[in-house]
Amino acid sequence: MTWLTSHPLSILVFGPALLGFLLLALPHKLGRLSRMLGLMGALAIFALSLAWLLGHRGNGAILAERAAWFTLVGLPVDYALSVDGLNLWLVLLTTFLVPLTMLGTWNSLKDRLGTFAALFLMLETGMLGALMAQDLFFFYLFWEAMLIPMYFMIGVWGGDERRYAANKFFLYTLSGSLLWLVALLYLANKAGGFNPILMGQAATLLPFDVQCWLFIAFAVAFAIKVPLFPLHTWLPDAHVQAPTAGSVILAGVLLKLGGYGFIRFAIPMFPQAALHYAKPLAILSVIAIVYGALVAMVQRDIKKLVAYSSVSHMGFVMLGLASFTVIGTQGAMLQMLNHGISTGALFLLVGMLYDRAHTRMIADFGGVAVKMPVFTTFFFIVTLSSIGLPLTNGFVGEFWILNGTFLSGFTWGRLYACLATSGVLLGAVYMLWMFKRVFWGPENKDEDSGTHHLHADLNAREIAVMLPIVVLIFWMGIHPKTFVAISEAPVAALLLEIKAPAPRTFVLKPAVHRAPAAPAPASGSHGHAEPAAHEVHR
Amino acid sequence: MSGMDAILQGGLQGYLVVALLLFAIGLATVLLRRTLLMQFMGVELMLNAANVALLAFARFRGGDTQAMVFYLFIIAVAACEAAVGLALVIGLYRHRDTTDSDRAASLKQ
Amino acid sequence: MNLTPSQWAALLPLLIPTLGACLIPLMSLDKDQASAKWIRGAMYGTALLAVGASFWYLTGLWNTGAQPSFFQLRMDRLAQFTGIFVLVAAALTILQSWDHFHQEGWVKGETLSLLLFSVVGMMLFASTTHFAVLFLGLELFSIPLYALVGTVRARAESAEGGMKYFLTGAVASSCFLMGGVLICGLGGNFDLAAAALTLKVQGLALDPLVLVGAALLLLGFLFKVSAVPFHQWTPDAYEASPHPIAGFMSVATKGVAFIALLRIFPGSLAPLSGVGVKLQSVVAVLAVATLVLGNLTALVQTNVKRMLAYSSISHAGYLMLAFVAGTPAAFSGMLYYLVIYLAMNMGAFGLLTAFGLVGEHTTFDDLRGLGWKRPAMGVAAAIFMLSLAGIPPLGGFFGKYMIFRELVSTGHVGMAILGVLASLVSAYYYLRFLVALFLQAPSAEAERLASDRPAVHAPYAGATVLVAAGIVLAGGFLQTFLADGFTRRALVDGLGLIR
Amino acid sequence: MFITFALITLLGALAMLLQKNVIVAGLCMVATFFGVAGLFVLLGNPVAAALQIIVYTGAIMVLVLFVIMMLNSHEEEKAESPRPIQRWVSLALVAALAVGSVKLVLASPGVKALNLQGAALPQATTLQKVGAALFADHLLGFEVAGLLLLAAMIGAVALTKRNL
Amino acid sequence: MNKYYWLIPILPLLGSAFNGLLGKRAGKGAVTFVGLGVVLGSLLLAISAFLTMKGMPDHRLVLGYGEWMATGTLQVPFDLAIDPLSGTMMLVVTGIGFLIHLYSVGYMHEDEGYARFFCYLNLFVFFMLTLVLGSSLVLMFVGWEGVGLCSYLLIGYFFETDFAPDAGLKAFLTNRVGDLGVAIGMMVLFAAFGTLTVGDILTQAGHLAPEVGFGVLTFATLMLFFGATGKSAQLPLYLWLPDAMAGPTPVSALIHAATMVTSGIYMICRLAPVFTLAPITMDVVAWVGAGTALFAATIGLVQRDIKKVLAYSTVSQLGYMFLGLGASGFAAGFFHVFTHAWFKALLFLGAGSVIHAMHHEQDLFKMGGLKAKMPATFWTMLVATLAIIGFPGTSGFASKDEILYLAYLKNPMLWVIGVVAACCTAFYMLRLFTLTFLGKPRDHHAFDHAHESPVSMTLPLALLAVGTVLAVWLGWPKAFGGDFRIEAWLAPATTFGQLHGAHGEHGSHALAWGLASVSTLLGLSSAAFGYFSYKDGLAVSEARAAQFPFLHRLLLNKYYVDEGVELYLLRPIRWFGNLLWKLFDVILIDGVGVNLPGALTRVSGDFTALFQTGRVRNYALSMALGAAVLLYVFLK
Repeated sequence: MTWLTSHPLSILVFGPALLGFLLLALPHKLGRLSRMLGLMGALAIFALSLAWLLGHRGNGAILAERAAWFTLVGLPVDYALSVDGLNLWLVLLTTFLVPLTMLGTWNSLKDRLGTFAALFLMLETGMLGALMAQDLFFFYLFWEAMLIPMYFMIGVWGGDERRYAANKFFLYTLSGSLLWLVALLYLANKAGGFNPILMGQAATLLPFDVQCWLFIAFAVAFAIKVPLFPLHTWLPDAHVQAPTAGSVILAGVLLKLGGYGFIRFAIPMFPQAALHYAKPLAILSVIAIVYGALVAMVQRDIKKLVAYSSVSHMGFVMLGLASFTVIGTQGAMLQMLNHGISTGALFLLVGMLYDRAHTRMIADFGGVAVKMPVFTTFFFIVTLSSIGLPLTNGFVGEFWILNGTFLSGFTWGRLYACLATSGVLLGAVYMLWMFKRVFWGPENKDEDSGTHHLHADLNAREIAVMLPIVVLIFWMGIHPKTFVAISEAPVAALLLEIKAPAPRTFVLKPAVHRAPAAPAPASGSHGHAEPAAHEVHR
Repeated sequence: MSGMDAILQGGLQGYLVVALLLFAIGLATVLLRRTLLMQFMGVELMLNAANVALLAFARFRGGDTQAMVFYLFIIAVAACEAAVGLALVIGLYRHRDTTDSDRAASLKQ
Repeated sequence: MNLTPSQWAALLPLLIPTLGACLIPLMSLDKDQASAKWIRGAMYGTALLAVGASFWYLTGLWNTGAQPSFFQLRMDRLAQFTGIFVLVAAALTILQSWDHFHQEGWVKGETLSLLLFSVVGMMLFASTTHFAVLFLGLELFSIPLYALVGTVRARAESAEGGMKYFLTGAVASSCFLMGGVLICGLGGNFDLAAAALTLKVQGLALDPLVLVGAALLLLGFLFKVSAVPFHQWTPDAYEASPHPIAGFMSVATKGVAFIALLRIFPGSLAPLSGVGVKLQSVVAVLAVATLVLGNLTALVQTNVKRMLAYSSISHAGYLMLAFVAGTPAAFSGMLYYLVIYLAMNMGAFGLLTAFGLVGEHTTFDDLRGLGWKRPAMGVAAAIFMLSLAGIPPLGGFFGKYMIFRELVSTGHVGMAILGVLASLVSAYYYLRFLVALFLQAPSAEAERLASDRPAVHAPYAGATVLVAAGIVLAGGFLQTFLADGFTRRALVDGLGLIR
Repeated sequence: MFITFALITLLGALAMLLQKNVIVAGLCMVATFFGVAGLFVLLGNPVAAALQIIVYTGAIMVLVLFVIMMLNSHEEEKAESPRPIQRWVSLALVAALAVGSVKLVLASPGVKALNLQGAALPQATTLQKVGAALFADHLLGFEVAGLLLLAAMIGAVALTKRNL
Repeated sequence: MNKYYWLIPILPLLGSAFNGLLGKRAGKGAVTFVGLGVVLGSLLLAISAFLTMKGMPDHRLVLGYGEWMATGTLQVPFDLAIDPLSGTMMLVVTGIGFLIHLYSVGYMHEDEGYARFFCYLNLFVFFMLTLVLGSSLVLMFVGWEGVGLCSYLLIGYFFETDFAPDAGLKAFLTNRVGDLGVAIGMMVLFAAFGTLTVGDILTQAGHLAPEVGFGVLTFATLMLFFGATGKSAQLPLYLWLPDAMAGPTPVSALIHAATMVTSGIYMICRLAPVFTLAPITMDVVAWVGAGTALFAATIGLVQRDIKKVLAYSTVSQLGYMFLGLGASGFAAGFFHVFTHAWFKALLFLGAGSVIHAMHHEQDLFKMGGLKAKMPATFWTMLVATLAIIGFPGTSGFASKDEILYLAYLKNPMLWVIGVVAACCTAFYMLRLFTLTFLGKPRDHHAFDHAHESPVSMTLPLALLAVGTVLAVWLGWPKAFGGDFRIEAWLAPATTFGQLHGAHGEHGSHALAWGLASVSTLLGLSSAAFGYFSYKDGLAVSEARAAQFPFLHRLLLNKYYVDEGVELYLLRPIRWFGNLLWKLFDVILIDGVGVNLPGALTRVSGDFTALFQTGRVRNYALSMALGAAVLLYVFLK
């Protein structure tokens, strides 16, 4: 018992997988029971993560576990897990999305429910482990282990092209990470282990071009996951073919691991190379933003449209990271959460629509708003979040990223920020155009149309799934501090440590009297619901 | 004694050359003939070549009894190979009614 | 002649299976084996008992740390490791063949006897540096295997495969013999280690005939590990043979050949430093060829057994990379890889038996949907295939990891990259196995056939599959125990390569 | 003498290689074995020569011929398959091997030294010594050889026994 | 009272939430009560806040409600700033907003989506107030985007029709194009001044400007102005506004005439000191404004849809406002916003009243003679029409004249354009008025059923008419003996401690009199021309159209701009998107980059499989070749 209480992170990480194996052992007939048990387990993990992770506030790591694990061919591997400012909210996002998705797709699948729940839980272990691991070998294990459940989720429960999509997903991701493994081994040999700090130190002693190659190997592995243009083509296939739950988790968490990998490993370990390659990264990000949006615009399948919108949105994340400013990086951190919530919700909603209409073609719809007003409302709110309307979460992240990029110490930052702004416009174009065609207009009376098959609006369960998402959308949009305050210090420290160029302002010499911004009211928590009005006399 | 002389006069070189040529001819039989039994005889020839080399070395080391023992073993091995090999040939013949190895080529790709 | 206890200790592990091998044919004399159940039971029991006793004895020996010898037989830790390795493979094979031969409709005691002879030969082969004994060992394990491959008399392909294996194998043996004779003849000693030392002392290390001898010797080993271009017998022989035998061959032959190669080349012939250098370069070339060709060809197979055969070829490529790195840690990794490989491949071939695929019905289409019908087997299959593909945290990944690590640390980064690319390709065809098992529904035709056929009962094969899956999983989570406690010690104490 | 026996050996082998008729080829092979036996005599090893004739000619070749007869497979090989690349590459390889072997043997310092020192050594291979060695130093090998024969026998039986 | 001022924007938000979530169940009565109540509450609080602000020594009231998005050096608080400018705007929004809410009760009474309508309308008020009151540019941007959203929702209110969704989408997206400018402008300003709070920017603009560089400021202001062209429907982004008439008429009155579309002007006024520092931008603003005024007015000449005429009129009037701003007449521009809010809202509501009476008939050519049937509407519309054509003494006269005067001072050419546009305005307004109320009815069926609107609709008309008349009090030009008090009144906000040249020094009262006489005369004669052209029906105008067929067609089709945009902008973009998808994603990346290597691997697999011939001789040969390799390497 004491072991259990002293190893909370281990429980969070491995608990789901253990439960998953148990579910796998349950007989086939008990699928419904397994599904219920899976949901309970996921909820329990969510509750535990909230209790353990939010309970601890302070600087540095919130919780950490580190022990020597094993030494293989002379390279020690640590069993190191920790939750700190950089990953806290991603961890919570994961534990939050898993039960939510389970509930949201409760009746989407018809067969092999138990297996699906088991795989889902194993996937959760993979994701949580990858998020928490503080040893690169350990990280690598989780990183690859995630592929397996996802592969089956796409391959078994997916659409018509599922085999192609699953294989593509698997091999695409594997190709990046295998080359990364070689780089990892190379560096581990120099450092004598997989401790990221030691490896980073060892890396700085290497010649610059070697550092660059190593960084590229890291970056490619992570960029595939993000996915950054031009390594994104697995994503539309995987998303479209995956069952709803798979798409949600793919968009909600898996993609984040790419961005997280950059901020956690690639950038701190190879600062010089990272700064050296900031420009290509930013260029690719901008291309991803615009390209993803333009391609999303012409899609005929709603899910594919959302998938390409992911490319565009994750491009913002990468742009923020490439800016190497606190604002941009914080924006990227928030944008990862935003994207997890909004795009995850979009996939959930598309899944709900698909469950009813059995089609996802935009042309098959029209006038859905008449038949499903509640659904339309939710979809619209999530759409707003996705297009970054102020007071929703999407706005804050994108605004920070753009401002951070504009301020970036690199000469190109301003241009790229301006170019990336067009992504915001194009986001509205494809989302609202799709919204118009699907939900508005005269009702599609065609016998074969999707609208024709819509009979029931959202039920209580589905509404219960969407409500927390809506709450989060506004919470993150109105009070983003909850979600990014904790990462501010680590991000700032990181940028200081890697000697990121100072932000460039237009002021040639610093102003003597920089007017202080309006100070926040003294009272601790403040939303607009609790006004602490004061008059500022100027 | 020059090299060529040594060969012609039955020096160690001579025996080794004979052994290696025998080996080559055995290999050529396996490569060029299609009849399984011929190929099989080629293998026997290759084993024999090794025998020649083995005993030639033994002679020039002053009659090495160990080599002689090894020679016995090799003969035993040759006999075993003959037994199993011929059994396989017979087995194949029963199915395919041929001993042409090129015509027993259904396993491929 | 009186044997000392130490000599007995060295001999017993071989003697016990030999006794079993001699007893079993006696039981099957002149009896209608298919109907007399108790005879069958007795034969399989005897075989298992022999293997088990030998295994039990060897593990005991391992635990005492003693390294006895009997004449040219040196039962050191590496030999003990080999023995344990081969015996486990044999035990799994015996269990699987019970079910398999039932499915095929016949049982022969000779099969078991031949298998046991082969086991003895393998143990011998990997436990000596004396060339005469080495050669005898090679033949003792090869000749029964030739017979075993051709043993399915109902199938023309079986005889064909056996014939091909025999003919190519005999050529390789002859080359091996010729090579050994040249080295021993010039070195004046039939113990390869002593011969190499003599040659070095006499300054003959770079004598062209010695080099020719070494090359031919190497050819013999490379044939057994089915390295390109000595690999072509492999798919044909595997397809021809019964599933358990194919599994046994893929695992034990390769493993023993690698261990013997390790013992002879970096071990006994170490004084011939020139040979070592040449070995590294030639193995590098052939490893690349093996990886490329094995993986590419495996990609286009429709028959699962042939796919597994080419996959085993490609795995030979990975194992050969250990010789390219040439460091003790790499060899330790190679042994570790072999252990996992044993489990993976015995498991994979065992699956075919467990799924009840008989005769030629071993294409991917025959596998469709079976994973859902037999969930435990399906999970095991996933474990094997993903491990074969080198996906962490399964055992196969750690094997590759150890070898790649040494490659990188010895500066062969290019080789390591090639290796990972090869495993990327391999992932595709391993996934195909899983695609068939889980992602494809059986065709209507197959469903109809399946309903006609009696239900598959393969309890023993199933058990072996689960055991193998357990080992693969353990390889992923107990690698310290396996790698440091087992393979490394085999190397340290047996070969003295790590000090 | 050496040249004679060497020529018998090699020419017999060549004849076997080139002979279309399998039975004739088998008989050529017998000639080769006799040549080899002669060489063994020249090497001062009559025991080996005797064994060569008894075992190879007497047992193995008879067995082969027996099988040839049994299978009626004395038909001649038909014309070479349409893709002659096998033949030409093989011939080139074998030729290279033949030429190379002569060159290598001549180039080998070890062989040269052995030839010089060995020609003077006395012959001492006797059956008695062989027997002693067989049961003293090579007990293991001897037993393994026995096992090998047993295994081969069982294997042959398993492959051919009719009522299985 | 101070501590309740946060309710000014929040009350409508709460109302919106109530109407949206519960409105349908609560019934129309509750919806009406809540929907109107919250806006009335806002109005009362706004008045109180306005008075409080007036009481402050520097006429500035900043209310802080904590941090919104703060990271790094970026601080964005939830602060509301009330100063004369925003205070006035706040009153306009809540005041006219309330009237239009009231009007909607009657107008929308039979609509099924009554609750939804009030939900959107309340939400609009919330966002508009946020836009007006937000102390920082970001908060203003919240409102900026938010009103765009509401406008989108309200234009697409009849979502089950074909055209409304398209119009809504067009409005939102065109606005978003402009928003890019605002976003970029904000980024530049933040990089320049390190803050986005308007007050701080203005304080620093003066002394930091030289360090920041005028080029930067020009760029920033140009970008902001680009945003303003989107929101305020100026060239080139005016396209959405005429289409926006697809929404219910009260929406057109509130959003697309009185409030939202003026937010561009409002923003420039807020940042007037910064804009003043960028003379190039000011020129651009003036010329774009003048151009739009003329351009839209010409289109308005021939439109048949009563709301379309008013829409183009709005675009044109907005152009006037920008012309005023560009001529450094921030007060004049804003004064026109103020007056325009009254009379244009009145015009729209009057038009709505007519449409309501005519059973949703919007074609001018089918109306006529309604004066008898709808006296209240007739008289109020008359007031508004006089105001918009600049009849001397009306509020429209006052504000337009001030703008034209300033335009003349800036560049006489601008004045000429302005006057021509004013003449067009006079013409088409009289055309509209005559065709609607005078003459004989042209559609007797509709005419017979026409009736005066209910009190809930006519009351707002009356109040607006009163407002239209009284608005003149705020800014009777100095030249005509007034004091143009709005200028002094707004000075704290528009100058913010900066000095910019007072225009009065350059001109003289004589000049002002002269210009005003000319323009008024021309305007009135155009109006007369309009009246006489249509008083006897359509014959005259048809004859004229036949005389200038090309010109008529050009104007009727709005210069073919929509078609051009579709053909030369939207279609190429879609085509480009398709190209990217098919060429890059499908062919290049997936095809060449991913599937081709895969296929090549397979093909090479097929190739290597060829070596497995099945013939054992070939196997042996391959071994022999391998042996050759081994020997070669070993002997090398």
